[in-house]
Amino acid sequence: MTTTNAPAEVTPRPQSPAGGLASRLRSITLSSALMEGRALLALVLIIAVFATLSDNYLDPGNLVTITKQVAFNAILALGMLMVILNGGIDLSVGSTVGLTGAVAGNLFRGLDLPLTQAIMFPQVWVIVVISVGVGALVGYANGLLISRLRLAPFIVTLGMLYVGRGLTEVLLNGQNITNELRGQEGLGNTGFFEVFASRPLGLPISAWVMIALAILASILLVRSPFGRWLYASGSNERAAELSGVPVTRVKARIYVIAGTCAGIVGLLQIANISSATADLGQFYELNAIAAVVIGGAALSGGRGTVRGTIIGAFVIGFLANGLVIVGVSPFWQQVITGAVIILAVAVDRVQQIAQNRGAARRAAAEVRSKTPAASRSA
Amino acid sequence: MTTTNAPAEVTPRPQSPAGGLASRLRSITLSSALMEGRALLALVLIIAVFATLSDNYLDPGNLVTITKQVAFNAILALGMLMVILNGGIDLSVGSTVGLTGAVAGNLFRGLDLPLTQAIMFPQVWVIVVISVGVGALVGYANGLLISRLRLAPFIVTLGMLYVGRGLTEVLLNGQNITNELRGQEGLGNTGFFEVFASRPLGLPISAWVMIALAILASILLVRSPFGRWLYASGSNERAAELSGVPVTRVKARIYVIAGTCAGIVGLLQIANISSATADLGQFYELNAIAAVVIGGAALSGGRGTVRGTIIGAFVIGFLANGLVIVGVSPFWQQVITGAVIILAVAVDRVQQIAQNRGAARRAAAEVRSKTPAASRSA
Amino acid sequence: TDDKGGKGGGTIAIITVDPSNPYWKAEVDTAKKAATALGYDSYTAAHGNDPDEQNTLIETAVNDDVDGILLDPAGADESIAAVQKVVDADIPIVLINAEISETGLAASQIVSNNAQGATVGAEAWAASMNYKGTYVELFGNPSDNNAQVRSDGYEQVLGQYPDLKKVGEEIANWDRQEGQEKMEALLAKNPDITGVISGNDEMALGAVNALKAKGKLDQVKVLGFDGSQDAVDAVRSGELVATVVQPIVEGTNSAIEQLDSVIKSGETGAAEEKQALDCVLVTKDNVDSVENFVISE
Amino acid sequence: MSAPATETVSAGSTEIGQVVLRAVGISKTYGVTKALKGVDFEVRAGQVTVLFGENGAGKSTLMKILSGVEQPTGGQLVLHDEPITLENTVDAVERGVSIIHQETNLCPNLNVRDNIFLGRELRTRIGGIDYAGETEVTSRLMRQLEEEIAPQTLVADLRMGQQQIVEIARALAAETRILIMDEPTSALSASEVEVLFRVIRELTANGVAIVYISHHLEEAISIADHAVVLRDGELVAHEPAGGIDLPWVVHQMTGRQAEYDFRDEPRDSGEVALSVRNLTVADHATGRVVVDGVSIDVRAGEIVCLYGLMGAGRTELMETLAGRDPMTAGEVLLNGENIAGLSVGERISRGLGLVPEDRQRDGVVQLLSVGSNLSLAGLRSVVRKGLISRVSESGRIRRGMDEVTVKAAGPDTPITSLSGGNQQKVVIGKLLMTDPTVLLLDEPTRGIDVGAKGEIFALLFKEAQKGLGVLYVTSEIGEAMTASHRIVVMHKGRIVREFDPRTSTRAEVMAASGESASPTTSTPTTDQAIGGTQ
Ligand SMILES: Nc1ncnc2c1ncn2[C@@H]1O[C@H](COP(=O)(O)OP(=O)(O)OP(=O)(O)O)[C@@H](O)[C@H]1O
Ligand SMILES: Nc1ncnc2c1ncn2[C@@H]1O[C@H](COP(=O)(O)OP(=O)(O)OP(=O)(O)O)[C@@H](O)[C@H]1O
Ligand SMILES: [Mg+2]
Ligand SMILES: [Mg+2]
Repeated sequence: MTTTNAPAEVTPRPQSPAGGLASRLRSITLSSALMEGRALLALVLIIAVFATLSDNYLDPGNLVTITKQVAFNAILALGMLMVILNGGIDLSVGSTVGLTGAVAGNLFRGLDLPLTQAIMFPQVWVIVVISVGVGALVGYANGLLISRLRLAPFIVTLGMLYVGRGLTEVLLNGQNITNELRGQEGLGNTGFFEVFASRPLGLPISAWVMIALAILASILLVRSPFGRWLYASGSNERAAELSGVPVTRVKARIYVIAGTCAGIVGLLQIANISSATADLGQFYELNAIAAVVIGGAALSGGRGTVRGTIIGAFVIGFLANGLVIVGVSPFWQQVITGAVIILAVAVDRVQQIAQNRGAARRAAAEVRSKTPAASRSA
Repeated sequence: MTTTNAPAEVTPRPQSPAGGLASRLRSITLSSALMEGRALLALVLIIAVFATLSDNYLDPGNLVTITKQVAFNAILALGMLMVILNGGIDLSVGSTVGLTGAVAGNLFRGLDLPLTQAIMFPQVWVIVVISVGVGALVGYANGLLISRLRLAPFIVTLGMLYVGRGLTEVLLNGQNITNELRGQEGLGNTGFFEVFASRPLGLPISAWVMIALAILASILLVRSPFGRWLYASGSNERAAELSGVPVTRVKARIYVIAGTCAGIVGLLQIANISSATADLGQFYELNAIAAVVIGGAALSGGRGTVRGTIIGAFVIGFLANGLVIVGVSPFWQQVITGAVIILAVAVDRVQQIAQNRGAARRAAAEVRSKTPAASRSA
Repeated sequence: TDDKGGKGGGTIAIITVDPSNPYWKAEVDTAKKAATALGYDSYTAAHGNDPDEQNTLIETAVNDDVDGILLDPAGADESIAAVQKVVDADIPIVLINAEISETGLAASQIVSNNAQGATVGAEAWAASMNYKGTYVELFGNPSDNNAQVRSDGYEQVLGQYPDLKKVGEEIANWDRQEGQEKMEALLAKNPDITGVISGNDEMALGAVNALKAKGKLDQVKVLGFDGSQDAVDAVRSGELVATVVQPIVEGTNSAIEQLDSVIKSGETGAAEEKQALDCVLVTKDNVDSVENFVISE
Repeated sequence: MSAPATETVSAGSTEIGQVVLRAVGISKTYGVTKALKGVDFEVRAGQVTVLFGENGAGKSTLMKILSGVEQPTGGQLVLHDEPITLENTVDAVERGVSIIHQETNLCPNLNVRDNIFLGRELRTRIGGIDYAGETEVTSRLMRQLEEEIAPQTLVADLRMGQQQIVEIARALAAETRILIMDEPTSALSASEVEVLFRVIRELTANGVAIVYISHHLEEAISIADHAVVLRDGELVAHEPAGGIDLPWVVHQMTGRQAEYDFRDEPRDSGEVALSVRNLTVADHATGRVVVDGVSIDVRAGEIVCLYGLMGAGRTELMETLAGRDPMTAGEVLLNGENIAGLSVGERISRGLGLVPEDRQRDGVVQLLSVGSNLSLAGLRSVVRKGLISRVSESGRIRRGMDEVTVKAAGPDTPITSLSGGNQQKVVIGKLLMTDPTVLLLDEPTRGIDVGAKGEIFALLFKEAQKGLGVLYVTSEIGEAMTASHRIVVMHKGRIVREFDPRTSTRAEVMAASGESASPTTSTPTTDQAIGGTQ
C-alpha cells in the first residue's frame, strides 16, 4: 500500500492447481528421466546384448532368478540411497547383513539365560524383530557418531564394517548355523522358512519386500516432510538448518534406515541360503553403492531417486547373470563388471560435454551471424 | 622497471634465512602437532598397553617385523594421502598391488613374442620398470577419468578395483608364480630377491623405501609448488583454478602417484612372500585410507601431512601385531581394529567439543564476575 | 529323459569355488578337458564359497537348461537347497570335492576326505617332531567348513601326545601373505616354537617365509595341506615336512565320467552315492610322484 | 599501431587516458540466459572506469571475460590494438590483467602468503618455492595495505574483510597493468576502504588501469574517472565522471527514477515482540566474547536497524537469536516466552526466523526448485496426515511468490537460475511463509541492486504494517537512515547508542559506530538517501 515500485502490480496469473501439479509432475519426470536415462540405456543395452547371445536369458524362470538376486541388492541400495542423498556413505551395510544373520541364527539356537540355567527359544517373530533391531542399532550407532560427533561417514562406517564382521565371527565362532533355522515344533520356533523363503504368486518374497520398500521409500522421499528435509540437507546443510530442518536428526535417522534395510536383507539371505555364515554380506555395500550411483544419484548428496536406484540394481543383476549365462570366464566377469560401472557414470558425462560443446557452437554461430561487423572490426 | 607494485623493488629486509626457516618450522610444528596429536596419542597408548601385556612386544626383532609390515601400508598411504588431500579417494590401489605383482611374475615367466616364436626374458630392471609402469598406468587411467571427465573418484576407482582384480586373475590364470621369480642365470634375469628382499643395515628394504618415499613426499608437499597446488585445490578448487593452478593436471597426477606407489608395493610384496598370488593386495586400500585418516587428514581434502600418515600406519601396525602377540582371539581382533579406527577420529572431536564447552564456560564465568549488576538488572 | 544327452552333445555347467586358487584351477581344468573329450560343451562359474552366489549360479544353470552340472558345493548344509533345485528340474548333478549333508539328491558325491587327510598329515608331522615340542596353528577362513574339519583332524591326532603343546592359533584366511604376517607376530611372542601346522599350503608357505627371515626354519617343522605345486617343491627342498594332496584330478575325472553316464543312461555306474577320495601324504619320500595334483604310481 | 604486439606489458609507452583494453561487441550466453548482448567497453591507462548496473546486469560476466575466467560467445578483446583471446586466467595475468573477484576466492587452509603466490610461485634455483622471498613481498604488501596480518596467518582465521584485503594484495603482487575490482569493498570497513582508495590512486598514478564495480554508489562515484552503466546485458551509458551524479547513475541503472524512502512514524507503542536481555556470546573456539551484554526490544510492527561496522558482532548476535549458536549468558524472550535452548526449527515455529548474511552458503538450497525453497521452512503447515499435501503446498507457493514478487518462470525453476535479488526474495519469502512474529535479517541487501533493495524494503514495511517485527543488520548508512523506525548502533559487541532516524544525522550515527563521520566520500552527504527527488 505504501510502496510505489513494488512489482505487486504483476497481474496474478490465473494458474489452476491442476495445471500447476501437471507442470510440476512433468518437470519432475523430465529431470529424473535425464538422471535415470543412462541407467535405463545401460539396462536396455545389456538386455539386448545378452538376449541375442543366449536364448534362455529372457526365460521367465531366469527373469525370476535375476529379480530375486536383484532384490537383495536393491533393498540395501534403497537404504544406501537415503545415506547418499545426505552426502554420506555407509560401508557397513554388508557386514550388518552378516551380523543380523548371525544374531538370528543364534536366537534360533536358543538364548542361554544366565541365572536360570535354562535355554530360551524365542518365537520366530521375536527373532525377526530382534535381528532387524540389531541392524537398526548398528545404524543408530553410525548415525550417532556421524551426526552428533560430526565424524566422516566413510571412516565411521569403515570402522563399523570391521566391528560388525568381527562380531559376526564371534557369534558364529567358526560354525555355520544351518539346521537350527528350521526350528522345532516342540520349541515353538518353526515357520521361518515358510515366510522368509516363500514365493507368493511365484515371485520370491525378497522381490515382494523390494517392491514394498521401494513404494515406501518413494512415498517417504517424495511425499513426506522427511524426504524434503533429506534432499534439502543433502544439497545445503547450513541453509536447511536455518530453515528449521532438524538436520542432525535427519542425518541420524538415515543410517538407522540403512541399518534396518541391512537387517531385513540379513534375514532374507539366511532364509535364501538356509544358513547363517560368517562371510554373508561381504562386499554387498559396494554393489549397493554402485546401484545407487548407476541410478543417477550424486555422491555429493541431494540428487537421486528410488526409481533410478532400482534400475541401477537391475543393471548390475542383469549384467552378472548375463555374463554367467553367456559363459564368460569368471576372471573376465570382474573386468567387465568394473568397466560397466565406470562406463555407466562416464556415458552421461561424455554426453553432457558433447551437449555443452554443441550449445556453445550454436550460440557462437548465432552471435556470428548476428554481429558480423563487430567481429570483423577487431 | 616501469611497474610500481612489482615485487622486484622490495627493500630487502635483513632477515636471515635461518630465522625464516625457524619460524616456519615452529608454525608447522604447532599446527601439525594438533592434527597429529591424536595419532601420536593413540600410538603411545597402544605401545604402552601391549608392552605391559607382553615382554616380547618391544623386542628389537619384533619392532623390525612391525616396521616391515607397516612399510607396505605406509607406502600405499603416502600415495593415498595425495589423493585424499585433493578430496579424492582411491579404492583401486590394493587391486593394483595384485596386478603389478602378477605382471612382474609373468615377465619373469617370459614374454611370448608373437612373431618370432621365441620367449623373451627381460632383465630384472626392465621387469621392475614395466611393473611399476603398469601401476602408474592404472593410476593414469583413474586420473584421466576423474580429472577430465570429472567422474566421482569413489566410483571410478571402485570400477578399477574390479578391473584390476580381474586382470590379475587373468594373468595368473589360477597359478601362483613362485619359482620363476628367482630367475635363471642362463636367462640373465636373476637378482630380484637380492634387491627387493634385502635388508640393508638390518632393516628390510621396504622400510628403507618407505623412508625414502616419505622424505620425497614431504619435499613434494612442503617445498614444491605442486604441493601448494595440491593443498589449494583440495580445499577450494575453484579458487585454485582462478589463481592459475593447473587443477586438472594436479588431480590427474596424484592418481598416477598413488598407482606408482601401489606398483612399488606390488614388487616389494611378491619379493616378501616370494610369490605372485591372485589375491595379493586385497583390502590394502582400506588400511591405507585408515592410516591417512588416523594421521589427521580430512577426507574432504586440503588437510593432512606425511608425518601424520606415517604415524597412522604405525598405529595400525602396532595394533595388529600387539593383538596377535597378546593372544586376543582372532575374531575379536577385527572388532578392536574397527573400534580403534573410529576412536582415533572420535577422540579429537570429543576433545574439541570439550574444549569449546570449557571455553564457553570460562567466558560465561568471566562475564558473570565482571557484570554482576547487569545480570541482576534483568 | 533328455534326448540331447543321448547323442553325447549338450552342455555341462562346471560350478567351482575359486579358480584363482591352484587347487580349484586343477579341478576346473580337469573337468573341462574331460567334458570336451566326451563331446560336451562346458562353461565354468565360481561361487567363491558364497552360498548365495551358488544359488544364483545354480538357478542360472537350471534356467539355461544345461544337460548336467558338476558342483563343488559351498557348505554341506547350505548347498542342499541348491542341489534340490537341480534335482527338481530333472537335471543330473554330481558333486565333487565337498559333500552335502543329505543323500539321495545328487547322482554321486565324490568327496575329498579332509578329516582323513588331516589325520595322516598330523601323524607324519608329529613323528617328525618326535612327539614333543611347542607349536602354533594357522587357521583358514572361518566361514569355510574345511578350515574347521582340518583343524579338528589335527587336534584329534595331536591331542594324543601330551608333550606336544599348542601355544597359539591365528586366522590367516588361506592366504600366504596373511600367513606370513601372522607367523611373524606369533614368532615374536613364541620365539622358541618348533612346529607349525597350517590349514593349507599357502599359509604354510607364508609361515616358511617368516621362519626363513628369522633364520629359524631348520628348527621348526611346518605342515601344509593341499599338495599344491609350490608346496610339493617346498617338501622336496625340506622347507615343509609334509603336505597332503587331495587327488582332485582323479576325482574330477571320475566325476565327469559318472555325470556322462547319468546323462546317457540314468545310472552313474558307481556302487555308492558317496565316494571318498582319500588324501595322500606327500613327504620327501614320495615327493617326485606328485605333479600338479596328479599322483603317479 | 602497426607493431603493437611486442610490448604489451611494458607500460612505459602508454600514456594516461590511452585506451589499453577494448572489448568489442562482447556477447555471453549461459544456456538460455543472455548475460551480455554485444557490449563495447574500454579501459584506459591510469584511470578508474566504474561499472554500474543492477544485479544481474552482467557486470561480473563482462569482467570475467576481460580477465580470462570466462570465454565470450561472441565479440573480440583488443589489448593495445592487438586482437587477443584469453584462454584462462594465467593467460590474462601474463598479459597484465588481474581481477579481484566478487566472491572471495581463497583457500582457507593455506596461509596468507601461500594464497597470494598461489599459482605463480617464486622459485628457488632448484625449482622449490622461495619462501623467504614470498614472505618478504607479503609483508610489504600488508604494510602497503595497512593491515597487520602476518604472512603466515591461516586465511581461515581472518575476518571476511581481511580476506578481501588478501585478495587485493594478491592482485597487487602480480605485475598488473589492468586491475579489475569486482565489489572489493563489500566486506571492508570504512577505514579499510580509505586505504584501498589510496592504493588505487597510487596505482593509477603509475599508469595502471582500474575497472571498479560497487553497489556502494556514492563511494564508486567518488573514485570514478569514467562511468559506464550496464542494464540487462547492454551498455546503456558511458560518461566521463565529471558529468555524473547519483540520480543520474540510478536513473541509468534502473531506467527510472529511484524512489525509496520509507521513513515513517516511530512505532514505539506496539507490544514488545522480541526482548533480548544482557545477551552474551563467546566464540566457540577461543572463548573470546563477541557479543557483550546486548539488550534490545523489538515491537510488533517496528523495523529496527542494527547498524555497525564489520566485525562488530552483529552476525553472531543474529545467529544466536536464531538458535544456531549457543548463548553464553542472558535471556531471549519471544512474546514473553523464554526461548533459550530451543532449536532453530522450534524458534521458527514460534515465530522467529533469520535471513542469513551469506545467501549462497546459508540461504538457498541449490538443488531444490524455487517452490521447494519457498515452502521449506513452513513445510509443517502443509502436512496432512503425515504427508505433504501437494495442493495446499502449491497454493501456498503461488501465494508466496506473488507476495514477495519473485521473478521466475514458475515454481519449478531451479533456484540457481535466479538473480541474486530474486534469490534473496525467495529466502525472505521462505520465512514469511512461516507467519513469523519477528524476522531477523543479516545484511539483507548485500550485493543487491537498487531496484531490488527497494522492493525488499517495501515488502518488509508492508509486513510490518500487518504487525511483523523486524530486526535487520546493515553496514550502509543510507539504508539505515531511510529504511527503519529506529537505529541501534553496535560497536565491538556492545550496543552503544540508539537513534531515531528522523531526528539524527548520518554523521552522528556513524560516529557512534566508531567510524569517522565522512570517511570516503567527497560527495556531500544528504540524509536523503538515493535520489530523494520526488
Ligand atoms: N554461470 C552462470 N550460469 C548461468 N547464468 C549465469 C551464470 N553467471 C551469470 N549468469 C547470469 O548472467 C546474468 C549476469 O550476471 P552477472 O553476475 O554478470 O551480474 P552482475 O551484474 O555482476 O550482478 P551482481 O551485481 O548481482 O553481481 C544474470 O542473469 C545471471 O543469472
Ligand atoms: N572466523 C573468525 N575467526 C576469528 N574471529 C572471527 C571470525 N569471524 C568473526 N570473528 C570475529 O568475531 C567478531 C564478530 O564478527 P561478526 O561477523 O559477528 O561481525 P558483524 O558485525 O556481523 O560483521 P560482518 O558484517 O562482517 O559479518 C569480530 O570481532 C570478528 O573479528
Ligand atoms: Mg557481480
Ligand atoms: Mg555480519
